[in-house]
Formats: sequence, C-alpha cells, structure tokens
Amino acid sequence: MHQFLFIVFAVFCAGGAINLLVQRKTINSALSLIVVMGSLAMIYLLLGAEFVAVVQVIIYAGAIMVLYIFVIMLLNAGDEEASKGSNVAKYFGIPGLFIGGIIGIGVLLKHRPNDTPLKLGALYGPADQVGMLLFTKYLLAFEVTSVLVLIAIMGAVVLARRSDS
Amino acid sequence: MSALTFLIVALIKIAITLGVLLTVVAYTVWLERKVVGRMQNRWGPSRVGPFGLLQPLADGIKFLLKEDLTPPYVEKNIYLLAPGLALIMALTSIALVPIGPVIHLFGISTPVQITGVVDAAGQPSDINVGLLIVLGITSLGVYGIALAGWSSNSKYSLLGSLRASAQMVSYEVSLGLSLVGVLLMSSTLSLSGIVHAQQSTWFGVIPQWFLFRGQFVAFFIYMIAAFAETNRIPFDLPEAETELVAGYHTEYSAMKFAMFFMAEYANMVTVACIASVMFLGGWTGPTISFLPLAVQAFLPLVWFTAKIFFFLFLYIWIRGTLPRFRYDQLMAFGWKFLFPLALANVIVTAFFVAWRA
Amino acid sequence: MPPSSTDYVRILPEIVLAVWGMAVMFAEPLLGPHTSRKGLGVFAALGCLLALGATVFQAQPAYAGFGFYNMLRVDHFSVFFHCVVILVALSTTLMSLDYLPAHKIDKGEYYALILLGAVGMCLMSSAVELVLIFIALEISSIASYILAGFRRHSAESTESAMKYFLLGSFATAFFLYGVALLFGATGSTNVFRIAEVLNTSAHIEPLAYIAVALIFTGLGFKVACAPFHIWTPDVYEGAPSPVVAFMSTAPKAAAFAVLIRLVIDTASPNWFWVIWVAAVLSMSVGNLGAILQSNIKRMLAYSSIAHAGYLMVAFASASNRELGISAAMFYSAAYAAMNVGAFAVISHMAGSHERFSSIDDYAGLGRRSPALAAALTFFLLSLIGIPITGGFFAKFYVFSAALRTHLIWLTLIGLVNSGMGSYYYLRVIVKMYMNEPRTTAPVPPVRLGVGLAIAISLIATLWLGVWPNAILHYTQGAPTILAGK
Amino acid sequence: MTVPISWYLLLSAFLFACGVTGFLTKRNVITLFMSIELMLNGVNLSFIAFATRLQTLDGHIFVFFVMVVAAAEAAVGLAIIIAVYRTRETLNVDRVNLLKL
Repeated sequence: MHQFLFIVFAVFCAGGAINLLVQRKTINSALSLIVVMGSLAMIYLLLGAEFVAVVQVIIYAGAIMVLYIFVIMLLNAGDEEASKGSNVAKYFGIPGLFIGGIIGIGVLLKHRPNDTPLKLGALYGPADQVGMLLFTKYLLAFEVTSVLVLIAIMGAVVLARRSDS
Repeated sequence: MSALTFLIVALIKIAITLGVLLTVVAYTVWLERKVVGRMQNRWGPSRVGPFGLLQPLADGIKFLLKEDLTPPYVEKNIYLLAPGLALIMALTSIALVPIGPVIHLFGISTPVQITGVVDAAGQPSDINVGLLIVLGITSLGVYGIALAGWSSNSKYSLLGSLRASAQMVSYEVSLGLSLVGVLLMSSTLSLSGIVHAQQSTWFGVIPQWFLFRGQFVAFFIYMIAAFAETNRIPFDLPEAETELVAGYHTEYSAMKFAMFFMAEYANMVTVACIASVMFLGGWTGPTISFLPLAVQAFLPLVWFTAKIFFFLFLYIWIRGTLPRFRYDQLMAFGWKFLFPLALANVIVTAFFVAWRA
Repeated sequence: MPPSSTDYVRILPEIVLAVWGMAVMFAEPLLGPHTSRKGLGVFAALGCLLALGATVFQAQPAYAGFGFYNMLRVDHFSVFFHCVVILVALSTTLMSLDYLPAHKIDKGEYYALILLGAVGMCLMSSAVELVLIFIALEISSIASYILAGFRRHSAESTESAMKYFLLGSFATAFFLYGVALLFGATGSTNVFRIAEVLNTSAHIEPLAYIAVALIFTGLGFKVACAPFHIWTPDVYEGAPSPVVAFMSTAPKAAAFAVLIRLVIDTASPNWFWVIWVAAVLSMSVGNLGAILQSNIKRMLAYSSIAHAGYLMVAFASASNRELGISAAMFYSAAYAAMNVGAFAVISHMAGSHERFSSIDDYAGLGRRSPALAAALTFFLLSLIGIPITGGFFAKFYVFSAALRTHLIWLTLIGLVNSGMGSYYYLRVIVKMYMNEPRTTAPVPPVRLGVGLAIAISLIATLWLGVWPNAILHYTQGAPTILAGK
Repeated sequence: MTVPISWYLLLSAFLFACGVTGFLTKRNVITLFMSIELMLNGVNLSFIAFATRLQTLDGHIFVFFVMVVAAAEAAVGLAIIIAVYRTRETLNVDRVNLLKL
C-alpha cells in the first residue's frame, strides 16, 4: 500500500515538475507546480508528517502560488517568447547538472547497504510537539523570522507601490 | 470494524452527506429568493409546486438543458477545469465537519462525520489537524475563481477574478486568526475535539459554547471574514453586476455557471458548519427528556441543522439589507480594522489562557 | 527553561538594531510626504552607534559562550564581525543622508532596511546552528535585493535587483540542499556537532562531501567568488552607490564568517584544493575583468571579485588554523574599510541618476576637488596594497599565511595578480591627476554625512595600515576559541 | 510494505534537478522564480525524509523555516518583477539587458 501510494504521488510529482519545464504558457507552469506541491503534501503524509503536509498545502499551494497566479494575471503574462539570449548558462549548467546528478546517484547507490526502509507514517509529527520544539529549542530562529517577514513586507511595499506623484 | 465494513460505512456516509448537502444548497437558493422577496414585499417563487417548493428542481432542469456555450478565444482546458475545481473544493471540506455524535445502527457505531471513526476504546476520533485541512481546502478554493477569470479572456472576468483572489487572500488572514482564540482554549485542532470541549453547561442551562466563553469578538470577525470569503453581499465585489457584468463567471453559461453557483452556496454551508462547530458547540444542545429515545437520538442533528439555517438566514437577511462596499474600502476594512482586531483577540485570549493555566 | 538574561545580552546588538529598524519604520509614515528623512537617517546612525556599544558590552568575557539553546555563540570571532558589519552600516547610513534626496528616493524604509539587514548579517557571524544561519543569510540577502532596486523608477536599478534576486535565490537553494544533505549525513544541524561527527567518525558518509560542495556553491555566490561571480558587475553597476558600498562589504564579510565557521571547522582538509581553485579563478577573473571596464562601479565590482579571491587564499591556508583564519578576518575588515571609503566618494560624485559613473568622469578630479581626489587615491592605493594602508597588511598576512602553509604556487599567482591589479587602480589615479577635466561644473560640496563616512573609512584604513597589531592580536585570539568546544 | 529512503531522496534530487534545469533554460522571469520554488520543494522532501530516518522532528522544523523564507522570497521577488515590468514592459529575461552581462 505504502509503495503503491508513494509511486502514484511520486509520478504526479515528477510529471508536474517535467510539465513545468515543457509548458510554454506561464500559467500552465504555475498549475503544474501546484500539482507538485499537492502531491508532495501527500508524500509528507505518507511519512507521518501531518502538520507539515497541511502547512505545505496552506502556505505553498494556498498562499505562495496564489500570489504567483495573481501576478501572472496582473501582468497578463502570456506565452513565453523564444528568444536568443546568452546561452552560456545552459552550456555550462546542463552538463554540470548532469555530472552532478550522476555523482549523486552514484553516491546513493553506493549507499544502498544502509538504505533505511521507511514504514508508513514512520515519524509522527503532531502539531503540538512541533510547536513545542519551535518555541523552545528554535525560539531564537522563530523570533528572527519575524525580522525576515518584516523586511519582506516592507520591501514588497517599497518596490511595488504606485508612483508617488 | 473490518476494512470492508469501514469502506461501506464511509461510502454510505459520503453519499448521504453529499445528497443532503446538495439538497440544502438547492433549497438555500429557494429560501433566499423567498426571504428576499418577502423583505422586498414580493412573493418570490410561487408557481412551481406548493410555495414554489419545486422551483430548485425546475432551475436544475433548466441549467441542464440550456445550450452550453464555450466562447472562442478562451483557454479551453483551464476554462473547463475552473468550475469543477471550484465545486470540488467547496464540497470537499464538508467531509471533515462533525455533524453529530456517535450513532448506533445495525450493530455498527460510527460518528456522523465522514472522516470520523470510532477507535478501539469506543471513543470517536477524527483527523488531528482537521481544522487546518478545512482552511487548506478553503484556501485552494480561490483557484477556481482565479482560473475562471484568467481563462475566459475577457476584461470583466479578469477584473472580477483579480478582485476575488485579492479579497479572499486578504480576508483569509483574519479568518484564520479569528479561529486561533478557540484553538487556544480547546487546545486541539481536531474538529470533533473542539465540539467535545464545548459539551458541558453552566448551571445545567447555559451551554459552554466558545461564543459565551469570551470569543464573541472572534465570532464577529469570523462572520465578517466568512462573508468576504464566500463573496457574498456586502462583499460581493468580484461579481458586482453594476460594474463587472457578472465578474469571473461572465463567460460561463448553463451547467458550468450552475457549478459556480452551487460552489458559492456550498461554501456558505461549509462556513456555517465551521462557525457552529467552532463557536456554537456544533451538534450539542439541550436534551429534551420527555421525547421518546429514538427521537432523542436525532436531536443533535436537529440542533446542528438549526444552527446552520440560522447562519444561512443571516446571510440572506444581510443580503436583503446592506449595500455593497467600495473595493478600496473593502481592502482598508480588512487590513486596517479586521486584521488588527483579530490579532488583538489572539493576544488577549493567549494571556487569558496563560493566566488560567 | 526560558532563556536567561545572559542569553539576551548575547543578542543585544541584534535587538538594538531590530528595535531601531522598527522605530524608523514606524516613524516613516508619520512624517509628511514632503518632510526630509534626514532626521530618520541620523536616528538610524545613532542606532548603529548604540549597537556598536552593545557589541563592546557583549565582548566582556562574562558573556562569551553559547546562548539560546546553543543557537548562537558569542566569541572573539562573532564580536569582530559584528563590529565590521555595524561600522559598515553606520558609514552607509551616513553617506546616504544626502544621496537619497538627490535621487528623489528619500524614504525612511531605506534606513530601516539597512538596520534590519544588519541584524541578519550580525547573526550570521554568531550563529552556530544551520537553521539560524540560513534565516540570517536570507535576511541579509533579501534586504540587499530590495536595497539594490531602491531606485525603482530607474530601469538599471530594477534590473540589478532582479538579477541579484534571481541568482541569489538560486544560490540559496543550493546552500539549502547542502544543509539538508549535511543534516542527513551527520544527523544534526549544529555546526559543532557536525564538526564532531565529521572529524571523529572513521567513515564519513559520501553524502557529506556533496553537501559541503553544495554549501560552498551557495556561499560562493553570496561572496561572489569565481566561478559564481557572474552577477556581481551587473548588480553593482545598477544598484545605488551607497547600497553597493553596503552590499559589497557587510553581507560579504558575514558570508565569509559563515564560510569560516562551516567549511574550516567541519570539512576535512581534502577539500582545500577546491578553495585553491576558486581562489586562483577569482583573482584572475576579477583582475582581468576589471582592466576592461570603463565604468568605475563595474571596475570595483570586478575588483571585489579579485579581493574575494585573495580572501580565499587565506582560506586555502587555513589548514594552519591560527594564521589562515586571522588573516581572513583581518582581510575582510580591511577590505570593508577601503571599499566603503571608495564607494562613499563614488556615491558623492555620482550626481543625479548616477550620471557620472564612468572612469572618464573622474578626469581632473585632482584639480576640481583635491580633498575628494586625495581620499579616493588613498582608498585605491589601499586596494592595491601599498604600505601604510590597511590593504598592505591585509595582503601581507594573507600571503605570509599561504607561504607558511607551503602554498608556494598560490602565493605566486596571488602576487602576480596583485601586480596586475595595480594597473587599473593606478589608471584611475592617473586620470584624476594627469588628465584635463571633461566638465567645468564644480563638484558638489562635501556634506557632513558623506564627510563623516569617508572619515570613518579613512581612519579605519589608516589604523589597520599603521597599527595593525591590536586588531591582529584580537583576531588571533579567535581561531583557538573557534576550535574549542 | 516499506519504501526505501533512497526513493525519497531520488525524487527530491529529481525535483531539484528539474528546478535547476528550468532556471537555466526558461526565459520568463516568473517561470524562473517558480523553478526556484521547485528546488526548495525538492530540498524540503529531503529534510522530511532524513528527519524520518533519524527519528527527529528537527527536520520538520527546518521545513517550516524554509516555507517562511520561500513566502518572503516570493513576496519580494514578485514585487521586483512588478517594478521591472513597470520600467521595461517585458518579462523576458533576455530583454532585461541594459547592464551587459
């Protein structure tokens, strides 16, 4: 059952990711990204991280991607035009990625002996325990994120507000 | 309970809930036309059946038989996907709402809640983070509207859906925050757990609903935000017909339009369900001891339905009474008044809970 | 157990900066639309001074050690970088006082962003938990992205912000992936714990190597060392000059601090060849690129890549902990001082819409404004590494550290590069004193703010160049503490 | 039935690689941002998988912080896009080329 579910959602995930690359329309890319995020939430559930899964849906799919769609609508971003830009990044990046991928897979395969099998819901992450950790051990990090969010809000307002005539 | 029984019970529950929900949706439309009619000194629907009771049926047939236009120049796939998405998101969240306590039928005990089960100890339990899932599904509901507006390739639709998504995202913040107070007091995210936290009474009379335990500010914030979330008057700017024709569903007709329509009313019902679960004790209510036991078993359902219809009536009443906001007023109200108030409510409740502990 | 008051002293500079930043933010809308924001700038500068005081207070031995559930650690190392970051923030604030009105971007949020960004940079130097390092890194980066696009009506500025943002977030993702793999390989996100696992366990998981490589990639972007440098010239050219002064020094110093903590303390020495390569690449690319430039901001951008390379030399020699780390710390301070000074002069010269940023615009500056020309000359000489300037001792320590760890080739390449680099700095100096001015328009008089910023950098550069022992003594105390548990 | 952790890690690496590819090949700024989001999502999966193997909730916490950072980045990034669009009227990165690369 676990394997079956994992494969189903992993296929959705990978399909969405590939679709994001293939699509020429920005909105379709955004929708496939939502599919990726949704299936990732399901995969988190399989691992028992229920709180993370729900937050993933609320924050990523429900807030961040809505913002993306909103901007796509606002700027009327249509089809991507095929243009000839600098392809340096491509020529260096893609082979680099390929090599990196091979090394990564090699490492994982070499790792096979202590490859831990994970059972369904192997680490139960309930909301209260996660919250407990967040407000004790990670208290400072939590408080500091407020500075981050403040900067982001301020920056968004400063950069995107209407011209002050 | 074996896996098979579990599956069958779940399917039956889904079928019943869905049937009831769709009926309620259909008759809310009828109720709205009737009540608004009376408020405006008209009759409302009265021709089809007694008191126009068969009107929803006639409307449904009309929607099914009308020509289903797909305008040219629309983004076909997304255009077709959007109404379905809106309706599915609207119908899904009802699955998590605890409608009643555990019932015993044919030797099977199960709570009246699609996602609820009875655990080994005979206690009802449901998803631990139920409320968050409801919020998550609600936040996904905005996609139906946003995509409808985008794919229609029409300026009215686009403006309507831009407004709608901005409005829903903005008010979602206050909506979520208004529920935090209740969560602090009940210290659980499970919806049936929240209902159980409100079961007892003071002096055997006054129910200990969270509304009476200091969360009335949160309740009003919730109701206002919920009106905005469901795009109802006085916050129905996305479909303000005087400015935007019909907003995001301008280009939709027949069944696809009906799906948006149903989604809106289903959302109203869900919002009412969450309101009654969070603030009004869900299905709890006074027991009436002189009634026969068989009837008493159904009392929780009656209480729940009564609470839902109270909210639905409120919706209609306000629709018949209030004018529409201007868009900048709506945004200013949401961010400058509602949001700080919701935040203050959270802080005060947190202090109160910490002081009591 | 709630955090104690000692814990709060350990983040006192950050608290001061954050409170001041928020105060500026709140004050901004209360001022009318036509009021000058200079007062807010002065207020922000006061906040920086106070934070500096808090850092000095925090430097007492009583407050050294771990704080907040082992999230951060106050030691010589963190105090040193706190001082660098806060001084840079102070100078930037001062030089912006007149720049902002001249460019019609007189907004209080600017100062708030500098202060809040400095919070992140300070935390980067004291954090020992990857979670906190990551968040602090993001605070500093996001603040820099916004500041780069602060002239939002100018196409150059927004373009610079966009490029900075795109490549910066790209780098963040790499850094994060590295952190995730490191977490998986060692089972912890605490730097000291990770170091312990990596240094003691007989069999290091290969995953850890990939992780360190990814982290190095991510941080390499942030410090602009080759081959991750491509964003630097564009971003520096488009961003407002005071902002360049800020983001070419403070976030970089902080990122180097993280790099020192992470890479030196956790990786086994077989990683140093990567740093060797990065150092050589950065120096060469930076110096060669700078020679070709006609825009002074672009030139200094390439020069900053080269200087990142020199700093990497110090890293490469950090297998000898004492020398390498203290040389790197000294270098980052010296670089901050002289670069901020140079950009203070440039931002004063820039004129409205940053019109005068070509090297030719500096022709004849020696006659038009002798004082400014003298200051710029001093900073450029320091960037070359002429004695009695901070740049000299910085290079001296770096290369002597490299020599002592027998990195002969690296030292040679560095010295050759140093010689090559002097060409383009000298070109500017020659232009200023030998060529005829292009315009007769007088250079605007130096106001108090810019003057103070230049003075601070001048004093710092001179101090580091004439009397480096005090600083050096302090930095040499850091590595031993850094190593100790 | 169990799933080996390497499957999760491979999926996560695949998502990350897709993100990198998208970043390098796509030309629309918004799509570039989405590629970065995809990379972050891939990383999150790694965190959860490792947390499960190590039986510690620390990985979950990290994911929350990543989400906050992603949200902040999205807000700032989209604001930057809007600012760029206002001065350029284009979303194609190749046409945003006043400063030579």
